[in-house]
This record gives sequence, structure tokens and C-alpha cells, in this order.
Amino acid sequence: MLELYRGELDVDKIFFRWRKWGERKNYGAFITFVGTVRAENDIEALSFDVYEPILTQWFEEWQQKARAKGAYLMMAHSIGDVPVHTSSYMAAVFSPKRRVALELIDEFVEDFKANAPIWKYDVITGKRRYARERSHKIVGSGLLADT
Amino acid sequence: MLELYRGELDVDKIFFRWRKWGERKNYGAFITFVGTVRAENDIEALSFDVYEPILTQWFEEWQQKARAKGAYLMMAHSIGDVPVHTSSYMAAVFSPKRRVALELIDEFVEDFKANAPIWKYDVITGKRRYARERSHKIVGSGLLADT
Amino acid sequence: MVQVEFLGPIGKNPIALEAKNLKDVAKELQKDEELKKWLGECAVAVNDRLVQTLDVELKEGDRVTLLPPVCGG
Amino acid sequence: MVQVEFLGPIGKNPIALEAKNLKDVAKELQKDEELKKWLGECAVAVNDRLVQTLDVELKEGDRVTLLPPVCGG
Repeated sequence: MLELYRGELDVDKIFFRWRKWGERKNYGAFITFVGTVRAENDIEALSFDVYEPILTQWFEEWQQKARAKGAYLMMAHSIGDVPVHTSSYMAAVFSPKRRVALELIDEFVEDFKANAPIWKYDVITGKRRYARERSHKIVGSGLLADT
Repeated sequence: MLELYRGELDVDKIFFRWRKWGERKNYGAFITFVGTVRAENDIEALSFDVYEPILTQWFEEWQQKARAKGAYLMMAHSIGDVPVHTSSYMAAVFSPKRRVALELIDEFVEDFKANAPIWKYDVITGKRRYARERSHKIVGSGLLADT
Repeated sequence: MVQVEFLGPIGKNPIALEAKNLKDVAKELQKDEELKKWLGECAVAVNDRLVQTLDVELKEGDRVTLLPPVCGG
Repeated sequence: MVQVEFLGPIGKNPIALEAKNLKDVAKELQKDEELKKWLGECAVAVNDRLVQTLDVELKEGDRVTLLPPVCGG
């Protein structure tokens, strides 16, 4: 399941809900990744734009890959401002056994970073600045420049 | 930090405590692995023996490896009986960035399974039965048979 | 007419264009000096599906979306 | 005398042996039919340090520990 929230994530509440779900489903391995905004470069917060239609497709394709391995994915992400020391991103994998879960969390989080349609901004003295140097071109970028 | 508990883990409480610790330390990536007892083979529970002196050394060696990469490890494990659908094992990695955390959680959990001095028993109709077929010889096993 | 939308940091309002295919859209957008720097690094979706080629026919009402470099998490 | 301890499922009480080194311990334990099946699959620690060779001298009061196959988690 994919969950989007305005502002910071309530990590403990989401963790609890996901965990209880997995317990009922008899999954043996449950891995969560939590991304927290670090205090660095004088930022007050990070801020995010999310394009939900394509994010949903991206997520559903991953969910199908996970299901084919008997696993299940969850993800939560923030929209808008997320202050330093709070969390903007959670991902989770459930699986009967550990090996599949350990491999999936790695592949899923890496592909998320590379291709999920989310844009990050540093917030400094109240102003948003696009984090261009930390951003990644989606696979197939540059099409419209080639003619 | 290594934590041992009699019986099942209070996963949400441990997660909350670890998470808050990592938040204060300004870690950006926090990954947890939770192992939950699956209902299978008619077991009522799993049961564990732990040899703490060698487990502590094993954990401290991993902690040093983690620190050398700027990361930090946490682990919690149960001693004694852990009923079906409750959790016996939690591991966590904190690191400034995701890549180190994703690699460490995999290596740490796999080595845990292979070498941590913990013995597992199925509990069926109240009796403990050593899970011999799921157990792994520690590196260097068999020394005393070779003379 | 097709609608062209610019996501995230591009910060530009949608525009309407006459275009039979994605090549027409490319040619039109390349005329905009401000957009030029984005074209080389944007992915493209047609009706919310990412495409990997310019050989895509467009019909009345189709939506073309430009996705600049991403960084979730 | 050295103390030999048996962990987890071996389910045997500690025993005291006369032994100058780990080879002596091995020879002694191999006499116990019940233990024989465990020796091939146990790791060995001396004073709570895992060892990888039988060439380990022992002194009065040392503790030798047998660790059968493990399965945490």
C-alpha cells in the first residue's frame, strides 16, 4: 500500500499499523526503512512535490514484483515541508522468509531514489531551493532534446 | 546496543526507543528487521537458548565494523518461549546515508543467522524440540572430531 | 490541441499546443529558451505513462508531462 | 583440571577433565558415545573465545565450551 501525507510522517503510528497487518498475515520477516531529515547545510526542512499518478504506477509495478516472490510492500511519503529530525519516507517489505525481504528492500529503495516522481527542495530561511545536485534523471530522460 | 529479553519482544516500544535515539544522533537512514514467529508445522511457540558471553563479543565485532562505516547497530533477542505471531528478533542499522545502511542490515542479519550463539526449539504440545534441520554450524565447527 | 504540463521545480504553467506526435512537441518546446535547459534532463509521460521514444502519435486532448530529475526520500 | 561445558541442545552437565591442550580434550570427549555425534558439528570456545585449531594449550581452570549448530531469529 502507498500512503501520502501532508508534512512529516507519524513514524511510530505507521510502523505499528503495518506491523500488526503483517502479523495477521503470518509474515515472518518485516523490514522497514525510515528516512529522516538530517540537520545539515543550514536547512530548516526539506520540502517535497509528488506526482501521484505516476508514483502510483511505479509503486504498483513494484508490488507485482514483490507478490511474485510471496512478499508485500508498503510505502509512506510526505508532501510539502518536513522539518529537520523528522521523517519524510518509510518503506517496508514483508515476506515469509528473510532472504527475499533483504533483497527487496535494497532494490526497492534504490529504485525509489532513482525513479519515483518526487522532487526535493531544501528549505532555508523559509525559501524552497530545488536540490538539483542530489537529484537523478529518470530512466529515458532527455527525449525532447533529441531532434 | 544488544538487548536480551525473557519471552517475546515489545516491538513497538523498542522501535520507538531506537528511533528516538537515532533522531537525536542525526542519522538519516534507519532500517529495522523484525523476525516474527510464523504459525506453521503446528508449533505453539519457538523457544531460544542464548549464550550471552559469545553473543556479546560477536555483536561488538559487528558494532566495530559498523562504526568504521559511520553506522551504528542495535539488536534485541528473546530468551525462552516466544508464541506464534509474536517477535523474537529485532536488528537495526543507523547511518547518515542509505547505501551503507542497506548493505549492513543484509550482512549483519545473514551473519547473525550463521554464527550468533543462539539455539532454536519448536514448542509443540508444550515440549521443546531442537530445530536441528534449520540450524547452521558455526564457522570452524567439527574441530574436536578431527584427531 | 494537446496539453503540456511541467512538474516539480520547472515551475511553469501548463500550455496547449498543436501537435500530431511527440516530435512536434519537442520542436515547439525547443523554441522556449527558458525550457531548453530542462529538456535534456526531463523524462516524458503521455497521459501519465512514461515513454522511451519520440515515435508516439498524439490525439486531441492528450496530456504530455515533463518530469525533471527526482529525489524522493 | 579444565571445565568442559555443553551449550543449548546438547543438554549435558559440565564435566571436569585433566587436559594440557585441546587435543587431550578431543580424545577424552571422543570416548563418550553420546557426545560423538555432536563433536563433528560443534564449534569450540576456550574461555569464551572461539578457536579454529586444536593447537591450544590449556591451563588449570580454563573453560572449554562446545557450541552446536545455531539458529537465532
